[in-house]
Amino acid sequence: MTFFAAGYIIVWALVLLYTVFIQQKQKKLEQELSLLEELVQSKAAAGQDR
Amino acid sequence: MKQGLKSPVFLGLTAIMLINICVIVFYAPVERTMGIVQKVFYFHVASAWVGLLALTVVFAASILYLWKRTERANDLALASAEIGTVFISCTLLTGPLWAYPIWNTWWTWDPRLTTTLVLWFMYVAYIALQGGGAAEARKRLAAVYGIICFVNVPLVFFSTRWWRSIHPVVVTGEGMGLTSEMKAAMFLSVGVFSLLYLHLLRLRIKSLALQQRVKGLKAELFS
Amino acid sequence: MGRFWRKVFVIYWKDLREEFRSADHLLATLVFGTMLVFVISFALELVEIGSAQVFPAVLWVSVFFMAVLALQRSFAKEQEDGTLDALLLASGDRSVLFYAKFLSSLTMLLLLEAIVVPLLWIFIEVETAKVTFWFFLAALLLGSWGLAAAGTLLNGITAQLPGARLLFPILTFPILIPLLIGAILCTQRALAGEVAPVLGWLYLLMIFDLVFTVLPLVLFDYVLEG
Amino acid sequence: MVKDVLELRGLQKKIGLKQILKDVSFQSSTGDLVAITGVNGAGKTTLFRILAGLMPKSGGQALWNGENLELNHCRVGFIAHRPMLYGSLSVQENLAFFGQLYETGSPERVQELLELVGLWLYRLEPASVLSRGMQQRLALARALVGNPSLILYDEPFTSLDLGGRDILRQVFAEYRPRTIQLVISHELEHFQDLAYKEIRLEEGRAVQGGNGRG
Repeated sequence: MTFFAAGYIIVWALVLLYTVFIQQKQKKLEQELSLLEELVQSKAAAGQDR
Repeated sequence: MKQGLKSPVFLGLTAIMLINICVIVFYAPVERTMGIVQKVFYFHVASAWVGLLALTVVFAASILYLWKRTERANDLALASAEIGTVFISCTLLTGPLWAYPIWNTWWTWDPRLTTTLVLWFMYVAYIALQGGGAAEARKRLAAVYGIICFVNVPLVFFSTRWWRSIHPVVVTGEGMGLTSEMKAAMFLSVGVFSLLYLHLLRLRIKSLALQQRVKGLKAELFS
Repeated sequence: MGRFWRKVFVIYWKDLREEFRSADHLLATLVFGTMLVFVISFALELVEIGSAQVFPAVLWVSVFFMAVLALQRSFAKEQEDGTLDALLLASGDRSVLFYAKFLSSLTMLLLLEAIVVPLLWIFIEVETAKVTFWFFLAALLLGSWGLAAAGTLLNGITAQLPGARLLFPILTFPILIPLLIGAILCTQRALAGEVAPVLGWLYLLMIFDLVFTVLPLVLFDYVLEG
Repeated sequence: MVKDVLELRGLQKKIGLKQILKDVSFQSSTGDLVAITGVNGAGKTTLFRILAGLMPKSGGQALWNGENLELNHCRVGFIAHRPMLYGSLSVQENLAFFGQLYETGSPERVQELLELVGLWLYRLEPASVLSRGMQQRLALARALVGNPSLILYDEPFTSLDLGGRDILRQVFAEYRPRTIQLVISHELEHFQDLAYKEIRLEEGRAVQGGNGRG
């Protein structure tokens, strides 16, 4: 029974780890994206001033 | 675009996975000689199947990349390789858990085990070659390697199987006599795992595409 | 076809000349191989299993590691000198380059083996009475062939990634597993003098060699494209 | 003598996410000497690598006498930033090797070329001991040994000494009737008293520049 449980836990754990990995990447990307958007806006604002 | 834990796709998938577990635990009969441990088998086989499926997808996507040179093809190959690694790892880890109580050994150089291990090494090498970088060359070279790996798998499998056939066979996984309920449970597992694979694939490709976009924006802004 | 092989030969000959002109790499590889053979047989002697039974395994592990060192340079060197482009332009065909490099790698490998294998033979006393020599040599040749072919193809891949030297063995070893099995089994039976049961393995080696000699014809254009 | 025609139509090249060449079009034929100019990173070297067949294009057409330009389609002499020579082989061996590969390198031809670039007396020295300027001269000989019909010079003047520059200008003139010559150079004064066309790469496009007199 323990082996059975362990087997299932391993599969779940690995899949979960992978989803967490994707999630982390996603989070980082979204942060970067919002930062870039700000940058674009500030650039556009600077362009209008001129 | 809803993502993460609240998306309907994720909830649906979770529900199916739970049903799958219920089926495995309650519906599939307990194997007479091996006992309850045999139920690891359903996950073991399903993840091995996904591992092979993923490699085939890597192969197809690699050819597609060399032919069309679209970022999507490369994203597909990379995502598939990553997920394949995850599932092959599952296979490799659940295998011993099943083998130990029954064969009294954690590892045997059975052809399927050996092939799976080699497969794992090839996946890892492939991902290392992709290197997470955006360099054009890496994608092209990884695609070539993906094709080489796929061509190599039958050679590995035949050679390991053949090697075992001239040595005394210590243990075999054959002839475990599946009842129809077991078969049904197994097919369900395989189906559910394939769905899980597709879902993860979609997520990862989206993420990779976003990564491309961020890189593109950066290139535009900082140039 | 004649032109193709003439060009292959011209590059092959240039490679050999270059390799012998500055023999330091060749020598270093040879010393490495010798040391490898020495260290492994000595380690086995220490735990008292220095019998002829381990000979095939030790032989091929040594050859594999030696091959990694010997093959690592075939394309990397052209890349360093920047001569790869000139070579491509002059030969006008990427596959020419593969076959030239494959042949020069194979030659180097066989030369190194000609020294290292007898050494190992002495270190691990092999009973020569029963040995089927032609089979032993056939296994050695076919094994080296496959190593050189697959190694050259994969070195073409890794040479284009500067700073990724370590990738070469990582990419190569999984691919070489069928070759390892076949070569070791053939060598083992050749030493025991009963080659009939493993004749099939010789064919498997041939198939492996064939696959990795023909596959580059399709794939090598993509490898050297950038 | 048949004239060869090189024609680019809307040539594009994307490396990673960067669109290096957006729409490069020009035409030139045997007898042309074309100076390619443009700021750093304008894609001049990339253009050359595509013309040499070393790198695939991403879009558009590059035609040699109406057919797609590939690695072995026309004989290309290429002088790149690096001399592309084998350090351990002698000057003569280097040239003879490439000559054999091109199947045009008779000993007389090798001697003739080495005399042209002024390296005949150095023929037994390994290429690695030569100075940068001399290596560049040898690279020039290497580019010519295949009897090219298209010669690509990537910044050929930079590492050459004065004598080398004179040789280069002599080569420009001598090979003119048989070849199309494209030269990347920042300093147009090197082309004084040569008839040439100028093509400027600007933001991934080819712009016709002024014509040199001659």
